[in-house]
Amino acid sequence: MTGVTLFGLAGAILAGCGVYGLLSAGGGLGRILGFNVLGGGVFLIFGAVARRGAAAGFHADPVPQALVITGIVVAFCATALALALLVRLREVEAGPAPDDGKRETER
Amino acid sequence: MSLLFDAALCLLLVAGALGVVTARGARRAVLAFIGYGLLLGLAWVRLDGLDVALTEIAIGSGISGVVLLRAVRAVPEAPRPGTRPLAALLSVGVAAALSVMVLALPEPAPTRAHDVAAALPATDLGNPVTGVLLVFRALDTLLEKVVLLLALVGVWALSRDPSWSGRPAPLSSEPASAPSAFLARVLAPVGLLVGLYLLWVGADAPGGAFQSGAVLAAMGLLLLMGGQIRPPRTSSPRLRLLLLAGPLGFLAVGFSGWATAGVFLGYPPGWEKPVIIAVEVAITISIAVTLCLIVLGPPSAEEGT
Amino acid sequence: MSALVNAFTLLCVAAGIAFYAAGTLGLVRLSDTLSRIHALTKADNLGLALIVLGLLPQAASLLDGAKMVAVWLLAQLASGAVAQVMAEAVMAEAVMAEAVEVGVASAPGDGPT
Amino acid sequence: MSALLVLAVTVPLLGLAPLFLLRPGAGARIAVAVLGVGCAITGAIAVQVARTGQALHYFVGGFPPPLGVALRADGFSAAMLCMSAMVLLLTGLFAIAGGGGKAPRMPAAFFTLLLALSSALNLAFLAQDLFTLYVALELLTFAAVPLVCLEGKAGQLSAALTYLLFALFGSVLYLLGVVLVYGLFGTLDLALLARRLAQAPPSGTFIAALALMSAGLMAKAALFPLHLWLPPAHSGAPPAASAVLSAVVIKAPLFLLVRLWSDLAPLPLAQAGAPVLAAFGALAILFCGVVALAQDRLKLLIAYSTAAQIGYLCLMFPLAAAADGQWSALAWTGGTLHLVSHAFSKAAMFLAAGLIAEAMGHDRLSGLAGAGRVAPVSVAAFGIGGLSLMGLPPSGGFIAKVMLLTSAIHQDAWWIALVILAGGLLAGAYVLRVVVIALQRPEPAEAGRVPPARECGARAGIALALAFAAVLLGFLPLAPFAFLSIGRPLSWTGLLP
Repeated sequence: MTGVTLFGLAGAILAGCGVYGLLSAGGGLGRILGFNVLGGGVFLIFGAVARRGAAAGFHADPVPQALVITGIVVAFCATALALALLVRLREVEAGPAPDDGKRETER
Repeated sequence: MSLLFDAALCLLLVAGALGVVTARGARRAVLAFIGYGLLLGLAWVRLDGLDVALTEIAIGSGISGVVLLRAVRAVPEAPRPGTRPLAALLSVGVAAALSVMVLALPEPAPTRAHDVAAALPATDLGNPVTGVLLVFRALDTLLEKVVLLLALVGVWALSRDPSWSGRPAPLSSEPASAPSAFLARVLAPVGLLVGLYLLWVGADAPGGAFQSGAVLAAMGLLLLMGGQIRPPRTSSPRLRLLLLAGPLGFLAVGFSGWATAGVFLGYPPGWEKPVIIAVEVAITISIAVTLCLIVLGPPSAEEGT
Repeated sequence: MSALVNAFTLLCVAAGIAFYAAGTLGLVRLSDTLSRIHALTKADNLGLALIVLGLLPQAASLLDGAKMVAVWLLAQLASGAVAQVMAEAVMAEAVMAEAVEVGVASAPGDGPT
Repeated sequence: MSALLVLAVTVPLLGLAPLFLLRPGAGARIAVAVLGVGCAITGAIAVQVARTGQALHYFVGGFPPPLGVALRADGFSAAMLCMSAMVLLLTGLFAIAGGGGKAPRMPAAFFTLLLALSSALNLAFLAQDLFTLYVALELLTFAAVPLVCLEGKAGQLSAALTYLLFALFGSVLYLLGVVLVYGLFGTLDLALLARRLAQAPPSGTFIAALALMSAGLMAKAALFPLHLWLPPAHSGAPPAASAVLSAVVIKAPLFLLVRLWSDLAPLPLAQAGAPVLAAFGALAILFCGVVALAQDRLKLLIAYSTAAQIGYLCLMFPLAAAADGQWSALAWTGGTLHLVSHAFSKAAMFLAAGLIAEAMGHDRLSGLAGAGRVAPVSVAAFGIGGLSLMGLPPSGGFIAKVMLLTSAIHQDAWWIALVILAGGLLAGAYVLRVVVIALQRPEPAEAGRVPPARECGARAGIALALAFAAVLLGFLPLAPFAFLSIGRPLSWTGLLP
């Protein structure tokens, strides 16, 4: 077994962990973290695919690596938006201030 | 020897992931996740993906970590229910099935490395990953800038009505503590230099717009935490120009490709590298500003304050 | 000569790792946050210094060596300042907790830890 | 190489600049003008496809696949492009006519998201690369989710969060499939992959990858077991947002589902997988139809109806994959026509429901008696749009369902025929329920409670126009098949009629 396969298998297991996090989370934050762990596993499998494709003087196939960079940024955007929604939802649920903007008091 | 190191790293990764999804309490889970991101970055180094490693550590672990920590403060910790046997069973099934598929991948592995190697010299770039991101698959990169911008619009749209065009809440207490102000004053210039270096070197070596943008965003956050700068008003035209510089600058270069190279997103022959670096500068600025503002969250101060 | 250099590297790096292990042990075993910060910063700074020192003779070029020293300096700066910031937060929280106890201030909904 | 394809994706993005830099009112007017230009571009694409009888294509940056990314418009894409561009333009006009609502962020944020939707949808209909399609789906999600919670109420925020989590789960599944496909073939271009797949029977890994991508798309399209996010999200959003979400946003993942199973999967695999998809579709039609009938809120009813109507497209899969000559071709045309006519009728119904709720002050069905007097044009738009859902003539929905039904009967797929009929009855029941209540005389005791609010003529007119568009589709001759099959691989539908 080579190191590359090892990372591929680790990616598979990380994806499994992420699925568990998604399914067993108690709240939104846990699900968001589970999604990120799952995403990390998927990207790692792609990394193993890229490393296996080393050729033409490159240590790895650059196409999957570029795709993963795009993927990481998209995953960050998703995380940030989901967290912002979660925080705002808690504020609206907890705050006595009406959310239709008639009378707002800032902390 | 290196196989041993890889195996240990993989075990740590799995332990980290398990730590994230089974942690008691949201804060612990987030801290475990930041560690998990750093380990993932190391794994990418071992997989010869230095560009990815930098991105993972800067964005996947670093800036994501800041956003997560800020969210943990605002969201009460939901109790994690005990172990779910069914979920665990399903997850083991997923991991096993994926493992089988990973082991069944074809040999020799298909690769695009030859195509990239053949086409890269024409672009005058030395870093194949930058070549793929900015030349061969530039459409993906361009639209991903729009995704980043949309995420910011989505975050801003969560503001309360009166604060729609106000400022995000400051990151620092008033006044900022002496050590964080010191750190901001000393580290920010160094970080700025590192960010610019990453951008410059990205054409030929690992680095590039994303990594540089993330480092610059981190420096911006440092300055905000140290109370050296104030969060900008979201309606400021200058700020909005900075946000648009990347996506629309890239788009403009894409359109000019019709005139100079006869094809959308083509680069003018002989001028590929300078134009590519100009595009990278524009998108780095937008990435840095957008990431910073996403971390700051929706505007909260009322207009006029 | 090279054997001597290698021995030096091995010794320094091993000592550095030992410091890291000690710092981590402190992080896990010590009870209050301030002592944890203390253990971690002290031990890690020394550990990193020893590892950098050990690796310096192995550097392929002067530039590589300079980069390693720069990494060490930056880590010193960051960990020192961050330790201060964290300690301040801990103190502020302790003051706040005391105030809550005697009923001066109301507890914040989301205080830092 | 047709530059129109690039323009369809990029021109909407140009409209972002005025929205960011000018006053919201001016930005919004420019945004609507840009949507109009988008309509013209997609129209030009359709004309060019019809005139040349061939698919248009474009290699971005001049790099053909597998290294670069290809855009391609065949008849099916062109039909979807035109449909979504028209719906987006009309909803944009509707939003402008309404003055943008109370919230200050409404004009600026709404039109930013609408333009991004336009770009994302066009990319989803045109891109030939599985990863570019992933980016398109993400762009779509990031534009659609904030639309749900523009008014910032707790219910909307929680619906938006659920939507986002479902969509993200779908993205990861889809991406996992893409990763496996790249690991197997080293390319992500649909045409190249189809060629490779035709050479050898698909491996287990490929089948798993296809299943993962399909499951991801199902989560994003809200197909039956994964539909839970749709009703709260689509019913809670502001009317103009609901209309685009229900009419066009979920169509992109459905379109890609068709692409994967018709263009990518080899025929035997498509035939094996189609009954599974159809079974989900049948359950969606029956289950969500019954739930829609039980709703007391008008917008929730329409949202459940969307979850049900998605099922019809899935019924198409086994009929079209049977390679049964003209009957398969008929099913294929019917399924596509259903996608298009549902978009128009559903947009009309959501806009009309918004206007009715505005005029009556609420959207509880039990209190809608007399709505027909207060908002006659809106109720008419709702009813005419509903014709298509029920499958009554004259309407696009009628023609589509007749095509599917005919194909099912000729292929002896009786269960599919029965589901189509039962779904029509359910739709008839819930649409007529609303219309009958709305046309009732308000009860004397409640007469004083009917507010004197007048419906906005311009906006009601737009809703009516969309409803009539759905009806007009019913008058199309049987020509659409010829157009829809331009540039399609012939493997799926066997012989052309």
